[in-house]
Amino acid sequence: MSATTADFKPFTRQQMAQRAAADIPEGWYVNLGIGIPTLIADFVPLDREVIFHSENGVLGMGPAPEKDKIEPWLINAGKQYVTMRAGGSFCHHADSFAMIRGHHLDLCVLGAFQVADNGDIANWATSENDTAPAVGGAMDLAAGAKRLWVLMEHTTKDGQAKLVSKCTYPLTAPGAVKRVYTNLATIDVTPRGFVVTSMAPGLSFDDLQARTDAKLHLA
Amino acid sequence: MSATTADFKPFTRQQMAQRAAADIPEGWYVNLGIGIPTLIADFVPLDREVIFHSENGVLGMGPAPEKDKIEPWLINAGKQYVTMRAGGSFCHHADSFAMIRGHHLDLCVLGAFQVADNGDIANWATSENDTAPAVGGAMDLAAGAKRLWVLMEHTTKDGQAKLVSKCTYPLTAPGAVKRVYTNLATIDVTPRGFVVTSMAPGLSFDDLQARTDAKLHLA
Amino acid sequence: MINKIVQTMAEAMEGIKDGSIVLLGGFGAVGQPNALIDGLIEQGAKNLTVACNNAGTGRIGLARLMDLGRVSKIICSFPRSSDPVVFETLYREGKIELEIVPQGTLAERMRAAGAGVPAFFTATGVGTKMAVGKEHREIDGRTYILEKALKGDVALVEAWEADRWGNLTYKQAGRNFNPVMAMAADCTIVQTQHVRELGELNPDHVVTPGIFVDRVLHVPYGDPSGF
Amino acid sequence: MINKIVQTMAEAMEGIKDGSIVLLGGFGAVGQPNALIDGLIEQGAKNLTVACNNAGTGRIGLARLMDLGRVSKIICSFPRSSDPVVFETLYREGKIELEIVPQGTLAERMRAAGAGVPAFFTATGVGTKMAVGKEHREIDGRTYILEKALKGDVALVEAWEADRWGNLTYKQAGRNFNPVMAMAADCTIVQTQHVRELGELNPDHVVTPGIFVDRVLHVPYGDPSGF
Repeated sequence: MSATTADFKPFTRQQMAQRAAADIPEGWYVNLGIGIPTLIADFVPLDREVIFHSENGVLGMGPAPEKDKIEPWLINAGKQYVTMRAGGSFCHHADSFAMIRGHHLDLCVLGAFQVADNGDIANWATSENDTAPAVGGAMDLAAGAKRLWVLMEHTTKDGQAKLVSKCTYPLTAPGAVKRVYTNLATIDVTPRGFVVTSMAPGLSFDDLQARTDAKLHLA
Repeated sequence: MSATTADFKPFTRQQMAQRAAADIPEGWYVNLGIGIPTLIADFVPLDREVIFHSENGVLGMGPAPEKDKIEPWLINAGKQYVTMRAGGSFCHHADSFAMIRGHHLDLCVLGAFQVADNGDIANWATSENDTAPAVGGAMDLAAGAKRLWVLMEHTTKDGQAKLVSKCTYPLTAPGAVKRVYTNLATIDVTPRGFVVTSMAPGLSFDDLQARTDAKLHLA
Repeated sequence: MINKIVQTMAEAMEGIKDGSIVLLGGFGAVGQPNALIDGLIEQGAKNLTVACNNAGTGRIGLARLMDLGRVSKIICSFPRSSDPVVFETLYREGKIELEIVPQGTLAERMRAAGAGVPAFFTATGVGTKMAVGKEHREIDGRTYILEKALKGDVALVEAWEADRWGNLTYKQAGRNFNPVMAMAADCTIVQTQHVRELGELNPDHVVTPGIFVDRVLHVPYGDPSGF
Repeated sequence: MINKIVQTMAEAMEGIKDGSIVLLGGFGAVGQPNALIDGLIEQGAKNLTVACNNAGTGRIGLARLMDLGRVSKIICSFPRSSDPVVFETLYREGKIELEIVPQGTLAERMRAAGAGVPAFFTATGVGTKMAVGKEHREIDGRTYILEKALKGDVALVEAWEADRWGNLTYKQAGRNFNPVMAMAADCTIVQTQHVRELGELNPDHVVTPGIFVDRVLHVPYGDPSGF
């Protein structure tokens, strides 16, 4: 990303995750996508009970296990070892996706390649001609969760906007995203389009707009 | 039924059930409808392992309990107390009907008002204008089981044929019945129509045909 | 701290609106949420659509709710349960609407609602009165009809054990429609024989995970054969 | 006496035909029937269609089966598992057909096959490449696509416990696709860590009832992290 326009401090990945975590109330059922979204769990204190779901039939995940306490049969959808909180439960894949597709999850947080200001999300393939794209559970989550948030860098490594007026990559779901947390801002997706609710310290609205393809609005 | 034509001994209900029971091989998963079909279980010896299913999520039922050994939570679809064999299991209604509708039951035996020689069965309502007919699981069983047998009296109490060329009562399922056990005969439903495979002692084929609306064939 | 366990019937019943679709668990007297049905009678919501396997027995429970004129429609597979006197009188007098649904289709329609499936094809009912007016389609050589999901505003469920997250187990044939209805309603209210500490239920043995449950009331009523 | 427990891998694999649709349980290395996959490699059936969440890892198991040219088509949600070298090579060379299915649709299509539902509507994939060529329908204000049941000729499943009637339990996340695949195939073959006496499994805790199981082989392999 070009840093010519201003002297500001982008949020780190941990800060992005922390900000999203702060917005999750107790009692929500939440699925965290592979990658940065997974970090969110680290910033939800255990005494604020948020129930984390994983596609592979795990409900009520706790933090990663200590190395000597790994349960070999206890992994999440990212194939990482996890722990189970008191109150957790296991189910099979059809039941697990019934939770997702039946609108029982309060929230899903995914990474994305692009988000459009009508809520479209593209996060599974970077070309119409991708030879063997891997969709996993992303389409189920995007179409099924009550709310979809995206956690991603504001632009690509070479400075291309990821918040766009129209996705150029193949869609994961149309009109699904409700909020985006980036390293530069928090942005709600509303009937008006993208509405900026907070920005990285030192960043101006114009700076943010310059890094964004779609038109931004102030809250 | 008129008994003027011959000197013969109709099968008792117990004998009807016994004949059907004798035709059930070990290892079959079987649902027995409410009424006479339920008697079949009494004639399958416990050492010939037949696994009985009930719509309310019970698989692997054993005989009725002794009075002082009733489990109040353990009933069958007829709301009778039952026992559980070693190897039995419980499931919920959607899973129980997945067994039925997904063609996992080897056999269902139902009672019926009428069976036609194309395999149509009518067993849930006696008039098109029945005010509040009760279907229960009959349509699921008739459409879903791998085989449907019927156990019923050969005629109504006032001598009307129940084995007909066309059902006049509302159907439970078209073309579903494979075999009928009556108090007079055992009859297979084949592409040729009704084929008689055995008759009550002393009964002639003509006697049987006289009590049957549809044309009968000999095996 | 998440705590779905409510202390009073009034809390359990709070907010049930007139005109709601109410899913009632149980099969026969087993797994039937009798206390919650009495609570609903007390609560007062009317013009209800009730989905239940039967249409009430005698003059208590669901039959009483109907007798009080609070049920405008019943969706069930078997209205001829033992002693269905209240239903039959109301039905004869045209005071209650009846939708008969094959038992497996009833279960599958609710499971579909819970799983985000708005409609599905089934062979059950093809060639019968149940298929009249429904979309027919031949798939791989067999004819099927299209059935729609049945979603509840409220489900009343009976469980054997529950914890404060709403995880449930059932006892034997008491499971029946309960887990299916729990996942099919916007607000699932449970009466449970036993309350367990969080973590007491084995995660491999939970049948209804708490995600499908909103409120839990402890009703240690004992033996269903008394009903 | 019913005894679904077989003594040898050859018995477990008997009769699997060329051209079969094979459902492979497991998610990552957990709950994956590794011994049965090796048995299938040995058995020799070819021109297989394999449904599995992933498309094989490294050069063992499913990857080896593909490497031997025995898989003509793979149906999966995530062909980019760790080290999918065999799949990617075959796919680039046009030697294997790929059907990408969203993970939940994959699970639901198999559950549908097991439950006698030939097709169902779903919102997953609407507005994406997955919906191209599929029937669209608006139901109660939302657009859905029609998906068809996915039935297997054979399912290979891993269980934690099994008895001679074929009742199964699973351990933790080892459950995953296994119970769904068990109900979706004509012939379900299980490898189990533990064999239990009939009656040892609590009827309330059985996850896959024996009605969905055809053959059980005792393979006490231990810890999946070794794979």
